[in-house]
Amino acid sequence: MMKGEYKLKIAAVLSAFLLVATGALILNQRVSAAADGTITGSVKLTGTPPHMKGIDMSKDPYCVKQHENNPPKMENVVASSSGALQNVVVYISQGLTGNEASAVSSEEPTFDQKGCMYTPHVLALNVDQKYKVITSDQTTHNIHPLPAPGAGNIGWNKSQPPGAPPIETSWKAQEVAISVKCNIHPWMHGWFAVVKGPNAVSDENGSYTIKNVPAGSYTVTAWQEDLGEQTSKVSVAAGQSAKADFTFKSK
Amino acid sequence: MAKVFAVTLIIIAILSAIPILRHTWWLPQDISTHGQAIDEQMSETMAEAGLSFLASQILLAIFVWRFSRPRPGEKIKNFPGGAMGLVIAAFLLVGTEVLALGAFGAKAWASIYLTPPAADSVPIQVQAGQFAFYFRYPGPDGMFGPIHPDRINEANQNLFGLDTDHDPDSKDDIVTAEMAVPVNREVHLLMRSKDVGHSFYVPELRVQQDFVPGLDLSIHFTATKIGRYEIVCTQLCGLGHYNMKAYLSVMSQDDYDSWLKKQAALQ
Amino acid sequence: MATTVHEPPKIDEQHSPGLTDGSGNAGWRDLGPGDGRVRVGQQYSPPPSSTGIWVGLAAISMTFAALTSALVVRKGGSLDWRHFSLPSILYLNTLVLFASSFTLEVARKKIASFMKGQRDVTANPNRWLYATLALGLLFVGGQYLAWRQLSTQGLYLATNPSSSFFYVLTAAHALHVLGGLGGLVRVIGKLDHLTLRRSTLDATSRYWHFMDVLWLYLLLLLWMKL
Amino acid sequence: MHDMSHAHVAHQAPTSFIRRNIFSLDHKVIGKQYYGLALVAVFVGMVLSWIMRLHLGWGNLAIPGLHLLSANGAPGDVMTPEYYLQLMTMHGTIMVFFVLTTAPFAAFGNYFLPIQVGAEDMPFPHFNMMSFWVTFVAFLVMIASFFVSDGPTLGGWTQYAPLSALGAVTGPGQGTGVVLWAASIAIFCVGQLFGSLNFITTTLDMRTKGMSLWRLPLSTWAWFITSVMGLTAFAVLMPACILLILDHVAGTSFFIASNLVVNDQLQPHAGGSTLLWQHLFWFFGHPEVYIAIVPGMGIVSHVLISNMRRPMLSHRVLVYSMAALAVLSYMVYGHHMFVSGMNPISSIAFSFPTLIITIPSTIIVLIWMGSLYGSRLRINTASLFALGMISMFISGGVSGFFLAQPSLDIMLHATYFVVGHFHLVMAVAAIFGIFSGTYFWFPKMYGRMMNETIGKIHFWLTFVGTYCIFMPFHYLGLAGNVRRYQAFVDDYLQPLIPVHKFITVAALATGAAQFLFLYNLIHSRFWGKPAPNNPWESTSLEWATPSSPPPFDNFGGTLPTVYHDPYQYGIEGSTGDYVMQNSPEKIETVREEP
Repeated sequence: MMKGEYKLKIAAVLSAFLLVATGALILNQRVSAAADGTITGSVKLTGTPPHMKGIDMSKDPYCVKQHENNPPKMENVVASSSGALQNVVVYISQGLTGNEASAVSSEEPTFDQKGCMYTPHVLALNVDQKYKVITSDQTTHNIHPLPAPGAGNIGWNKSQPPGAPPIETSWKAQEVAISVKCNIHPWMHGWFAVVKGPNAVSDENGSYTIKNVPAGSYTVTAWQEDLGEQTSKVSVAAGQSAKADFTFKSK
Repeated sequence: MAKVFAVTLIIIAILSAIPILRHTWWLPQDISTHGQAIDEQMSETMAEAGLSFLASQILLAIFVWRFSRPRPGEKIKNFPGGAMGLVIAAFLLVGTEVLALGAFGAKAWASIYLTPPAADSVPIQVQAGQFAFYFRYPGPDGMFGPIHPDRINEANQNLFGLDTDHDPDSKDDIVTAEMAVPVNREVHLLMRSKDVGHSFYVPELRVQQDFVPGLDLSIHFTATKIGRYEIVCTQLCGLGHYNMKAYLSVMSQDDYDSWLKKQAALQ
Repeated sequence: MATTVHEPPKIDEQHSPGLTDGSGNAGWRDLGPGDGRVRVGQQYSPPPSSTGIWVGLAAISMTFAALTSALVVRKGGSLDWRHFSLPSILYLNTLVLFASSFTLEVARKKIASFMKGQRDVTANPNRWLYATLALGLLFVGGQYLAWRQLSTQGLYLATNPSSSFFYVLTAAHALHVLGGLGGLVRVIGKLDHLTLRRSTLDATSRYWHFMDVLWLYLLLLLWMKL
Repeated sequence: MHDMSHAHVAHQAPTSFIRRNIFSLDHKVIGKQYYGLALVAVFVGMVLSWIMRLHLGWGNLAIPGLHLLSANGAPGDVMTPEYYLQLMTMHGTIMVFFVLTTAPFAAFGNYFLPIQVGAEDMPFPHFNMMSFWVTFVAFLVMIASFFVSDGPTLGGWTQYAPLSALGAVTGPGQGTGVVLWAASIAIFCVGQLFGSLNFITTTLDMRTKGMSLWRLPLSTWAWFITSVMGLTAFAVLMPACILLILDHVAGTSFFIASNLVVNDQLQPHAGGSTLLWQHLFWFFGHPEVYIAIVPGMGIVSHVLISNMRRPMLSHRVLVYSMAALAVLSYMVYGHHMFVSGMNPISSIAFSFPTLIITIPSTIIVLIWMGSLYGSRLRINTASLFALGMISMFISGGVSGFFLAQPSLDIMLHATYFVVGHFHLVMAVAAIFGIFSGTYFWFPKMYGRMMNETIGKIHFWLTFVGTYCIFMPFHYLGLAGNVRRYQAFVDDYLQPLIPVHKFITVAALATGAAQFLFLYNLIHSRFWGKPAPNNPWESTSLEWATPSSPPPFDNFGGTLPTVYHDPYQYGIEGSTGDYVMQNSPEKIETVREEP
């Protein structure tokens, strides 16, 4: 008699466990299934691209040497002859639900100081996403991000001599975009775009791909440091890819 | 012990003097018209200071040597002439010495700072900021466009805050990161600071002048030797102070003109 | 940091006259049975407090001189200097401060005769000291009202160099006045316990009167420059 | 400054440990406390200079463990430019204020000035105690700035505005760091004002029977003159610091000009005067140089006389010369600003008094040397350091000829020539004065002799080492080596790096030698051989106290009576070749020729 009861208990526990496990599995399925959509597209510049001044780095001979055969130019507007616009941040500005918006990308991008320029020129990040500032130069740089006051981010100003370890940090609040400069090399200038949810930056062909977008309909915003913002509405079906192209007019 | 002190002191004095006499480390070559006055003043002063240095150190050594072991029964004796003698000596020797130095020095100083720039001097504006010098040439119209501090922006390289759309004078202004000057022509350098105190120092040019925020100063000089020299900042201005520099290129008139054309094209 | 501790010294009149006039250990000045020739000189040096207070006042004057020159330079070099008329209450405060000096002098007279042992002085000199104290506080309060007046005109510390200097100078002076009030409180306390020394009273009153002079100077300066 | 009647308090010997050793009113204890503070400060400052020197000699060399000092300042033990400047600023500030001002002036002055004038104590012991503890707080505030997020200020000990006034936008440490710096210095000024007040009053009013002004020892004269300088100089620096703080926290514009653009941001301030700070600072700054060196002169004269066994050639001329230095020091400060945009005419106007100030300095040196002549010099550690100080003062003095001339200042301003000059003439000379005073007075202060052998070794290493460090500075300056650079990226500075390596090695060695001194100090304090009352057979009153160290009231109940001028050496006295100031015996005195 006692024995039978015992068996029953075990069965109950086992089944309960199974139930929970499968449930978890199913849920898990749902989550991954939900965020496999993508938004792709290309960013174009119409009109004659603005003239980008050359940069005279003569104050630091090291920097000059790094650019002996590719004279440095400003990177405020980088457009190909065909009008493909680079360094445009594309992100979902409306339509994300709470926990989708608060999801933080796990990858840790690097922001490199190379040839006394910033690569990439624009770095898109999630709020609280870790990123590394490294230097490939043999001259000392100071990294000086200047978030807008009141936006919730605190600015900092640290030097990175050759051989110094990477600076690993993150931003507390959404801000498009935080300007970053080097005072020792005043021409060095870049951006941190701190956004919520999936995002992308257009490449040299002007194309971008936002991955891991959950199904739903969104407002997507494209931001360019000089030309401002463009938005468009897209709806993404689960696992499908939606398209959103942007066109900026040259001033 | 006293003997050791005396000997050490004399050795130190002589060793200190040698690099000076041999000019092991000395002022760099002079490429300016006004520099000679400074260099002569420097040698004058070095001679007088050096002599007083050696004389007094060696005298100190000798006295220590001699009077640390008084002969038995030797009484205290006073320095011949006593205190008054020394005071008078100090007034006569040092007094005349420093007054002479002061007078000549003042003359050299005046010849640099109290003379107006020549009418045909080349106007160049230099702006110091953390941590670089930038230079501005007025262009063909010979006029500097007005500066709008609110428009100053390194991000889009509007370093002087010019408004080329509305200020006609600004249109042809040439902004450069390197300073070129024609050889043997007087340059009238208009100095302004963008943020904090800086200084404009070219050892070869015998020029050093601080930038004072809120105060527009100007200096003038003539470079006499073609070449490339360094302009460095000597007023502590922040973490990049050590690397705040620019190059001064002294060129022949022709090279200078073509250089200006090249720079104008890059604007 | 150890030090040897000894019996408190037996002060013998032959060697230390200092304590006779109740002003602490004052020394001789230039009076010596020196080698052969006796130097002529003042019998005793004054109590240190009377020298000390002058030294202190010199330092205070130096501080305000520095602020003055700062004001002059700052005004000379700037185009942004905005003139404004002084809060009228300042003139009232001036009278209050002078009144306090007057009451303090009365107090000194009374205390002097009181110390001389003329016990027939019935009136407790304290009340005059309290009057001084009250007037002093009144003055500081008045200064505070003056600041309020300015701020209602929209003139704050950082509004304009002229207002900056007004606040800095008046605040510095007010602080020194508060110091003087502290001194008065001490004097009153000592008088109550009959441990008051003339020198203390004199030093305090010198300081207090100096505050008047200083204030008059500041008023003139501000009136001319602002 | 309102209550001046604490004197009586000092004469009851306190019984509790706290009152005796910590919050003591005894000028002797306060003097020792000042000395301890200076000792801590000087070793902090020295370590800072080592780190700087290492960095200057070997560029981006990782200094193991440096990141422990500051994670931001030295990531991966590699020093950042801002951290170098921060260390430099703190080195300058700590050395000038907390060593060169406290040790020779406040420490020895507090201990020996009242004894030398024959007083039981200072007239205002409470102010005296406050003076130390206020200074101590100032030191803590200064050190605290090491521990704020972006470290101490990097603006240099001169804190030129507007770099110092604009706030954090101009770089790390320029926010909280500067505020702490200015606060600390303002507090320090208060402390020194209290001290000067006491010194002046003691000298004027507390002199004992027969102690006329001309019977004061030269050390007392030096401290007196210094305290007069301090009273005026610190009273000017304090308001300046307060205005600086207001520019930071209250948004005023005393020192900040209009239309300044930092990091592409137009600053809200308007109309301030950059030169105003420089004028206020240097009006304090130049007297401060003499505040640092004049006590050294007094101490060295005092030590030297007792070891030369003869009075100075002229007591009075020496006093007049020191006074002349004090007066002139207020007229010359502009020579720090020759190329800072001041009117060129005033540069010339400032140049002449600057040159003229060399005359009293020369007279002082000549009197020292003239007195050496025909003396019976005793060589011991104290006198060796005194002689060393004379040598240093000469070496540093002659370079003043150059810097006094605006036309040469064009070349030498802000170069290592200046650094060499003021280190020799002010820093090292003053430090040698401190050493000399320590070896001379330690027996009286602690009742034990210091170890002469270690002392002499310490002297030789320090003397030679110091010249190895600071002479090359002048050469670097002539070659145009700019000061306050954390690295030498300029082509014309590259060849000079070997010289910097040499200096660094010398600095480390000389610094290491100072631990001999520290050892000697501590060892002798506890195990040194007991000191007699008057080990150096000296004449002044500190050696007339009934014991070493002197009793609580200095003279054991009865104040001494003074019968002689301070330095009666080289005469036939009952005690030998000297007669104490307080000994009544009649002698053929060595007196000034009128």
